[in-house]
Amino acid sequence: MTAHLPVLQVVIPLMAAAVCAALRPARVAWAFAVLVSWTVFVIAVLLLREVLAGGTISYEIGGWAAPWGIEYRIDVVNAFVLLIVSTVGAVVLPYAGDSVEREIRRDQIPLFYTAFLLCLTGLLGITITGDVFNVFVFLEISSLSTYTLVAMGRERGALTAAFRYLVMGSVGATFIVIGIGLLYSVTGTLNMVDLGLRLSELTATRTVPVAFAFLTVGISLKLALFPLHLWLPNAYAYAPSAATAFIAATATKVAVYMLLRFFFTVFGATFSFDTMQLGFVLLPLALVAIFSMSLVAIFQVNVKRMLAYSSLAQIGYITLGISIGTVTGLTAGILHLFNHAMMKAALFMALGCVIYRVGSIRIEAFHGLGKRMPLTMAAFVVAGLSLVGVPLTVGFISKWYLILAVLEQGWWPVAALVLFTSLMALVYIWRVVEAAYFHPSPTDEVAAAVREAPLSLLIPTWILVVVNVYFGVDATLTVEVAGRAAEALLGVPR
Amino acid sequence: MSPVTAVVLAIVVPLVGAVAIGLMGEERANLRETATLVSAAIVFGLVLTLTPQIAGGARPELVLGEPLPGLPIAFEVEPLGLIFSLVASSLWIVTSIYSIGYMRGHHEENQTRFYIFFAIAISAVMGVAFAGNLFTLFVFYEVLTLSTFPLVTHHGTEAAKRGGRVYLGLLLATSIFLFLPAVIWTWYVAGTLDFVPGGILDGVLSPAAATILLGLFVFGIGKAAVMPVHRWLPAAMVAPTPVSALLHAVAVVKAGVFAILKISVYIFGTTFLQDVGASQIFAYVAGATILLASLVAFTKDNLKARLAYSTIGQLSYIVLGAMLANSYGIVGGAMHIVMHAFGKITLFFGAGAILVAAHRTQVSQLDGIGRMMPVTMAAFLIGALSITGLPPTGGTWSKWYLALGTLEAGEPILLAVLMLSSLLNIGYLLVIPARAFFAPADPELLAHPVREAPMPILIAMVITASVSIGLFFFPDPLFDLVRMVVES
Amino acid sequence: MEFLVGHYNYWVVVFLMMLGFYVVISRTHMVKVLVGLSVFQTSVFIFYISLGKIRGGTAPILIDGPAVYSNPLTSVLILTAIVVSIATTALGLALVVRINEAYGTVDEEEIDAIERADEAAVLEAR
Amino acid sequence: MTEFVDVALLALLAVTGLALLKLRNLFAVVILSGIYSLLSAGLFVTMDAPDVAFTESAVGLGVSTVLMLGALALVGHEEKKPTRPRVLPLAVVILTGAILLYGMADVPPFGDPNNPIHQHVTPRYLEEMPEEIEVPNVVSAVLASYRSYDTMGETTVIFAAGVGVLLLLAGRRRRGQDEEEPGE
Repeated sequence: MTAHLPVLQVVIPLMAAAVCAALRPARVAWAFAVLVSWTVFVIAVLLLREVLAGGTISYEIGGWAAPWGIEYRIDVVNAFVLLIVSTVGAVVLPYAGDSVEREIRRDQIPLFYTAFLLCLTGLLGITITGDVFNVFVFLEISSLSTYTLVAMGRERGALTAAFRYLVMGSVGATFIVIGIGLLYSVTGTLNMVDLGLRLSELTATRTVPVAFAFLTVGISLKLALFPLHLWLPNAYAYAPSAATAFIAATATKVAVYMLLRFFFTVFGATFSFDTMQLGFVLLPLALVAIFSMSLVAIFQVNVKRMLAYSSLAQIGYITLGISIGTVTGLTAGILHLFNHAMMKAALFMALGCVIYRVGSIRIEAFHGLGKRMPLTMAAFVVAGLSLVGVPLTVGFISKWYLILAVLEQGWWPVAALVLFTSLMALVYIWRVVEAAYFHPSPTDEVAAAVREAPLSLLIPTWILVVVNVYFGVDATLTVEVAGRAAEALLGVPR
Repeated sequence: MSPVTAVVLAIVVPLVGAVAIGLMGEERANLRETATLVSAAIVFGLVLTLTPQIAGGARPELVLGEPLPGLPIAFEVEPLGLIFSLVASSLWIVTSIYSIGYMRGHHEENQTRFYIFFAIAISAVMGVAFAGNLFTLFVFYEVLTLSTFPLVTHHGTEAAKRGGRVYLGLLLATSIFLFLPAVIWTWYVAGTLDFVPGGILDGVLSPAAATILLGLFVFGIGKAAVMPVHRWLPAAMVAPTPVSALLHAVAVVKAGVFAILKISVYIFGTTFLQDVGASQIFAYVAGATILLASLVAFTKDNLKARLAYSTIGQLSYIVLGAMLANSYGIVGGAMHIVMHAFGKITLFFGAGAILVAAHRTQVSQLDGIGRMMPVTMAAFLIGALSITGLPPTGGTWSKWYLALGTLEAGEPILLAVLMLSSLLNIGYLLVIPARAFFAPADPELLAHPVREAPMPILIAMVITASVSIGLFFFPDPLFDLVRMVVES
Repeated sequence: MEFLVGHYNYWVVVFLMMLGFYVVISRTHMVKVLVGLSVFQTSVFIFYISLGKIRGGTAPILIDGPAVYSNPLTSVLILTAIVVSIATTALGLALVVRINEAYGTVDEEEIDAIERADEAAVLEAR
Repeated sequence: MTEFVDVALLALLAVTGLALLKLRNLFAVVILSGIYSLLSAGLFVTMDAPDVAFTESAVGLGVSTVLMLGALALVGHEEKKPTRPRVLPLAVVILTGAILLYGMADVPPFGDPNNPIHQHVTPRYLEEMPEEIEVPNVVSAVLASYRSYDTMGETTVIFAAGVGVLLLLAGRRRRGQDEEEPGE
């Protein structure tokens, strides 16, 4: 059984999605989805443990040997990303129960969870596979289900947001397919490790750099890397609360993972950074993203969209770490994958609590919530502080490593920018705090009826808040895993 | 009890106290206040048990956890930290007594929240005082900022919001933008952040780089309120008076100057600072702050605002002592932490007493009030004397050593600054009790005579004023402790 | 010449791809955008199948006797990709139908205008 | 002969594509996209990919066209003259195309049996297929064996799209009947 864990990681949610579509009533479908998400989480934990103890796992699907068949290949990097995705899934799905009932029509709920599980399946599939074409297939599973999830938002803006996401996402996927095709044309293989081997033996060809460019642009579209980010803010802002929390914490993370996998395993660090000068392309984009998106976030009146712009800035931090190309830089980037997933999921879940009770997430809707929904707002504040990067939260750990990596290069102005944008994060989080704690609640009856969110929403939210603090106080585990992942990618012997 | 246990308990007991306070709540106010006082007494007792051992040369160490590999949350008690923790824990008791009188006398809302965050702030102060490395100090420094924020904005009014915005914005901005990079830079060049007597930076930094790094620390530790990063302090005056007392005498500002002292002694090392001359320029910045703050204080009619600017000036005395980087300077600076704490808290208690009893906030309204509130004004006088540095109060000693420090450093200009500043102090501080006792009372006051503030407030003031006097006659235990810092 | 002829398929394929891509990013009618997407993707399929062709080869259906078979793997991949493409189109069209109901138009510019007006109205109400 | 058909079909595709870009009557556009699929299916046949040709004509010409026509019937079929300037899209496309052409230049020449893709991985399919699986059609065999996992994924993509369409369009039918809001 344990030998088949890699394939079960993906097949269980896949099969479960089909079953889920048939379950009635809504509560049963939900309970089933929760159960699945927990199973998936346990498998991810087991896989990470196995990888940490015993090294890379290779699993040949259907027993067909790579590179002829499809191989699942799990090293520290994707084991960690699997854990991130499944952790978020395992926390958001229990949360979804009540939140979704408020936001989705009852008869649609089983199918909503089906789409949710398919999204989970797709993300896990992208992460775990060692075959580039298989990446594309699972990318489309996750993408199509994500478009659906976004479109389920209550306002009509959700529909256009989903459509634009669909168009941009499909363009991105097509770019990826072109890139894969170009690589295939010069190597004859689709297996990542095999590709890496054959590409390193290949003499100079113009096809490989172009394939590199197409894959980078295609994945960057999925990643919403500036300036390819235009689809993201509305998609996050209009999607149902539970969907936003899940997608924001996982989808872009998996895209980052794809980027890492292609840069380091397929093309190799030398090619990516020395031949293609990746650092010089990514660094300015990352810096512009960090600064401009933080700035835009400050001026949003819709708090969900504000956090979406904040996510774009955070993606900038992650890319910044990657663009440095050193062990410390990569460690910082990978660490922030986890840390940002935890803080953003917590923040969006807190917003979901507000939507549940107040029905709006415009900044005015927060007036007086510090008193009316103290636990929700406390969760928002702690996760917000984590986003700012205050000590004893995970955000601080990320920032520490990022600055350390930047200083190793002697890039003082970049360090200053990172710190300055932390303060910008403080400003936009602060606006919400001020609205919640310093503005009296409106006096009408509707506002008077606002109470604390139910425990079914609060408990999952607070679990993530505690994770934010726990791994902020003791980051040895996450730093160790991120460090090993960085070393694995760079091929540094340990 | 082993010293290590005492250290842990000193940090944990306030937190337990905070929980207890929360459980009692508004309905059981007496029990709640008992919980506050009991926690405060226990913490003070714990720190007292540490005193003889530290004086005897013990340096209890303890590692709590390791957030980042190689960067533990670690504690190590040494004389400087012990002094700070003694000041903070003893004044917590006094401030608690005072708060009971003030908060009830003033019918404040949300008193439970007030006591909870007060206790958390004290816990953070203990963490700062006992920090065994710069990282730990930084972490608790930030916790202190965040935990005092709800205290500053206690009233929740528009003014409180504005003040809170400046308070949090400036303190977090300086700490994230300057202090944190300084910490990371130190870690990067030295490979450690431990507090080591003699410093860890000797030989790894060029003079120019050392000057820049020191600058990052001096301005990054915004709590020390060196100009131009002092704006948060007057802004925080919107808080209830006990909070002002806590901020200006005990916790926040002292955490700032304490950190600067600690960094000069244990990160840079005084020898290194002298060798490279990195600190001279900041000694002048501190000198400038002393004079400017005093001049601004003159212009303030609002009593609390005047005290706030006085604090800014007094803090720079301590920064100046640290930047002189000789033994007199360090001794003077360290002693001034204590002297200023007791002097200034007395003054704030006085300001609060006047507010509670007479509902007056402006200096110009106080003519003749001393005859109606003699205890308050007598205490105020003693506090003012100590701040000015006149006998028979403890402030005399610290100013004396600071003056010696400037001479040893060969900085006659800075000596002149100290002298001039003392004159200014007389002009804007001592004049208040003088007029309160001797000037003709204003007619409105005669029409509505006032009485002394509630008893807890008076008790608190008398205690702190007495300590100020006591420190003049018995400075030796303190002096011995401080000397260990410079001799190590 | 050899080079030009040997790559004729690829040159045209690039043109076709870019044609589809251009429709996607320049047109505002949502159905037309989806048509462009499908042209873009179909052109990529042609690229793959061109890669798999061997001159003088036959379809990879095994027969007795010696034969040169064209590459079966590209066909396998593209069969999958075609299905993915139609799935995307179907979902996109479903969205278009709903958008038409919600906004009364499927023109991106008109929808932008409506959304801006909505936003302005909300800000006005504050 | 095949070469001629190949060249001709590609040229026709280009013409169809241009017409499709220019036309603003969307019924015509959809029909043209069907023709585009048909032409590419023809091309697939000449390039020894009958399975793909079959699927493309069924899906691209059949299903896709029907779906698009159905959607057009609901949303209207006249494209407005866009007011948005098209300089940026054109620049993006030209840049992308130029890069792609640059890369295509080093793609191994068309039809050469010595190309890497014919040397690596696929030979095994062709050689060992008869022993491993007894299906003469190598494409179906690979689909069902070596890369069966992709095929399962492909089915799942269809399922995901189906779920999406169902959620979107089922919601539409009901909403017309009653305006009940969720969670009340």
